[in-house]
Amino acid sequence: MMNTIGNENYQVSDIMICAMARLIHNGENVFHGVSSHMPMLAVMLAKALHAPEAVYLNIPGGVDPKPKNLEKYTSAGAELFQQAAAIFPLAEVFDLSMRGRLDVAFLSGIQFDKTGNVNASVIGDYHKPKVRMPGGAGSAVLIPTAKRAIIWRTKHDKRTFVEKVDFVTTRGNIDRIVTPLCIFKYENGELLLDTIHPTSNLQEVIDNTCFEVKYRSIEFTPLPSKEELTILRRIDPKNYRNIEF
Amino acid sequence: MMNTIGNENYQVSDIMICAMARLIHNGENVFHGVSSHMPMLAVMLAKALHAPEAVYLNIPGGVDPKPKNLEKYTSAGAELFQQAAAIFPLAEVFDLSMRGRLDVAFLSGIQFDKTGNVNASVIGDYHKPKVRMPGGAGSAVLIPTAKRAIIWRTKHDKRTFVEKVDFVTTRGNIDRIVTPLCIFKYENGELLLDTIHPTSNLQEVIDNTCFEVKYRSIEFTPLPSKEELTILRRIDPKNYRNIEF
Amino acid sequence: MNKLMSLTQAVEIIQDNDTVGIGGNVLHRAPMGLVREIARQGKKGLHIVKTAGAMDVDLLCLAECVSSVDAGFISYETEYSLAGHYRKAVQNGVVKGNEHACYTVISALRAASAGIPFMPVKGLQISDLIEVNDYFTRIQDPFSGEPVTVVKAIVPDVVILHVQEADKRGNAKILGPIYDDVLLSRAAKKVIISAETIVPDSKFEFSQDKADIPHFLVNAVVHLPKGAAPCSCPSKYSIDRGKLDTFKALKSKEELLDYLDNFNTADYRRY
Amino acid sequence: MNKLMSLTQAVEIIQDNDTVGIGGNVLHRAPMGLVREIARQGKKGLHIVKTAGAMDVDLLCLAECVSSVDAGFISYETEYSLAGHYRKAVQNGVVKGNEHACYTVISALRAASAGIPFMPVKGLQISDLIEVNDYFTRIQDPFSGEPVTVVKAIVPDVVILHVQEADKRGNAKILGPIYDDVLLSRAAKKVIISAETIVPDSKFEFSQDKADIPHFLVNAVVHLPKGAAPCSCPSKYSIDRGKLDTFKALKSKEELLDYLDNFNTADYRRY
Repeated sequence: MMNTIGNENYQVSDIMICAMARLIHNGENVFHGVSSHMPMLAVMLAKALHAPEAVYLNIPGGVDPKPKNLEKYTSAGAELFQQAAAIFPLAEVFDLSMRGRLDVAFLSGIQFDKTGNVNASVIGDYHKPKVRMPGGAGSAVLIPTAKRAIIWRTKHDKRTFVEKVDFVTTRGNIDRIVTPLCIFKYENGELLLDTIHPTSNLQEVIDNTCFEVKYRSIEFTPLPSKEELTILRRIDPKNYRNIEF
Repeated sequence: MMNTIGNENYQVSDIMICAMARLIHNGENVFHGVSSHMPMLAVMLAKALHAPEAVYLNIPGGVDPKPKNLEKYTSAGAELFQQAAAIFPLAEVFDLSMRGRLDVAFLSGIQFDKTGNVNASVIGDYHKPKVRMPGGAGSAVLIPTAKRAIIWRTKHDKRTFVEKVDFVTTRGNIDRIVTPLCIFKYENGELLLDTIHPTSNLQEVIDNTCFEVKYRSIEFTPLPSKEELTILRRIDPKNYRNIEF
Repeated sequence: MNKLMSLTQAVEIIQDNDTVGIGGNVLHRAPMGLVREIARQGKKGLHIVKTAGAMDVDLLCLAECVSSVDAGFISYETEYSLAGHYRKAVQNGVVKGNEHACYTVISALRAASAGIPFMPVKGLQISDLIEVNDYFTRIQDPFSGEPVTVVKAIVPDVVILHVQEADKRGNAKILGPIYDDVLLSRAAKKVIISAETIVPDSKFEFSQDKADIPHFLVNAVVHLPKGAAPCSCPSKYSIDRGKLDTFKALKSKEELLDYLDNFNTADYRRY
Repeated sequence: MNKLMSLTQAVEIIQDNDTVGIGGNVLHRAPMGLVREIARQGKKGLHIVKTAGAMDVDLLCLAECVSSVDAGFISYETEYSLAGHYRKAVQNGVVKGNEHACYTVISALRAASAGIPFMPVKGLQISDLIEVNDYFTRIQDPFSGEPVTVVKAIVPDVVILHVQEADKRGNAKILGPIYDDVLLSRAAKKVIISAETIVPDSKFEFSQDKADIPHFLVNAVVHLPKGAAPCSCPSKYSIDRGKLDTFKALKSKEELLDYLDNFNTADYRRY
């Protein structure tokens, strides 16, 4: 998906990743897991720009790695060990979150409802699943314990944003849900529309969401800046950020 | 304490350490803690003789270390890291015992009674101790979980071998209690006299033990062999094995 | 003690219906040579444990070796998409997919490692997972009276790991990410190691860099260069895309057995 | 972030009545410079936590900084005999000696590290320790119905550690035995590190030998050569017998304060 706005070409993945990067504050402890190229790039982008002292945690356990080349097939490989100063592997990242000291966890899920329930487990009956999903990985324990869980999901449709999830894997400290159409925020027990991507519009969000789309005001997600795009393209020259699309 | 028997001079510590070494079988996982020069030497002696594949575990965590020089002031120092092939520190040794895979733990205590209760904690009232002892270190959790707990104690008197301990720190898998006078074994819920050191005699054991000294037959602890003594003196040229006497 | 043995002998340690923990993470340092041999020997009813598995679990499901899988995540990562054989096996009711958070697998293994029957887990608070799975339950913290979720210990009968370096006694060293391999080695009753290189016994002793897994936990060592392929082995090789693609296209157990034959030369070479 | 600061500033992080975990083991790599500064600053009511302590705890007791000690063992080893000041303080009722098995301290710290309120302990089965201490109790394993002893979590407010190498951000490397230092760093709310050497930030990044303690857990770094003396610091120095003997002969807090003056030059040198 390539969108031309003004003189610049934007992929939706660019917009999503820049939005995710901006949610990372300087000095925060930030984690992502497997199958997470977009968060991986968001963390690297944030560290290259406004959050150089964000602490980058990951599954292999390299703290603040400086990977020479990313791999298309993984966000949990030895690249995330390169030039790390210290080792802090997955089990310890979980512990850190359990004791309330993980600031940001990037997670996904398959269904979300208006009240912030997350289904990362199963469609249909748990014991006789219609569709066996990969499993929620860390979601069930990180969404309640990370100070801010940032969810990203590359599908925004009525099967994803539902009235009521099939299964409550977890609920908790959702900060934002970033989709190809918009960003939801979680406030006072419900999901609110935070910003709409300039590549979408309110009607499209409504048409693709089962629950009533509530908002305080209509705001648009800021477009990636020139600087953001330049750095993002340098970090991800092979456009791995787009593999989920 | 030096005893001449035949043409050889024996320290009681020699007799005790050789007896402790012989309790270690080839291939067993063996641990000792702090303030444990005698067990440290017993493990090294056993490995040099009949139990080369005994696995030597200790507080610093060097597996099968080959220390160049022992230190007088410690049995928990970096010497026990030298030339170790793998690292398996105290916390993991405890875990190993908890899951039933530590064969031998050398431990001490301050009071023992006939039924195998061990007091490693306190003389008098726990909350208002008359004498505050160092603490039982690992005893409370290792005596019940190690396959065989070998106790050594360099005092054999009526304050140590009592009718009833002041405080039950623990009870469990006592194999032997090695003292300067004799060796007790634990069988069917009671302490029995196993062997008397040739440097002592039954009456001395009885005179220094509060509880009734029971035995199946009168046996004597074998004296250290020439080979044992030679190796022990080479391992411990400075006679640290005698510092508790 | 020399524990070097052939791949065949090593895998014979595994019994039908054993609980088997698998080292590595997704496509990284999975012990694929050992996994292939499990498939060839036709083990049955295995209970697989892994925080995040991919081709290893997928292959064992296609080979019909598996009875249940306790895991937080079973899938290839984005590019290679879902673990189709695993998925099908679960959906057909052949394999029981016991869903964990990855951390509850870690907690269950930590409990095993400490010889305790369960482990409290802070993060599992509001979740249907607690109700639908018999390995989670809520108890009361005896000190505060507050509820706390606990996970039941998982004690693997055997754990299979692939490492870069091991000596013949079983001391083993992992280069790069360790994932949950060290924990697995502590939780298991038996450990089988395959290694890219067999190093001299003296190597770890004279190095600052000691073995991560001590020999006395290890029951078998197999010298198996390329033992993680077609998965990656950090500092040695990346994934083998051709062999991965071929595997993903397999449709049946019979096709799998043919596929496995391609690895016979590598898996059974004697050193 | 540069966390280098003076010994004085670093120890000011510690508040009266804090729970303070101490690194090292008996006379090895105890953070004696930090301990001395705690005594000089006259902290009060500290709750000390350590598996096996010696001079560190003994000194803090003589300095009247301590309210309670949770430990498995507080004593010098055989040659140096008992910790007389600690012993006297407990016997006089000034300090509460909370007896643990060393492992129950480890278990309590593991619970803190995992954010859980307690930890089951396999080994503590028949023991009066369970009845006389409010931090132990028995509960029922919800899966088997069997009784299991649990220990309450201990969350240190501050942990003090001495290491051989740290960078100014707080990445820290321990050479030789690690004892429980890494666990302490994970269990604590704040970590204060003193280091023999401050290494360049790039050192760990370009080494295979990464830091054991990552910077984001660390609040203060003090450059303090000889920071473990008169205790030992592996690969740097052994114990200082003269200074140990002098300490053991001290009779009062006043004598201790004079004794501490002997270390002022070393402890307050600026680099």
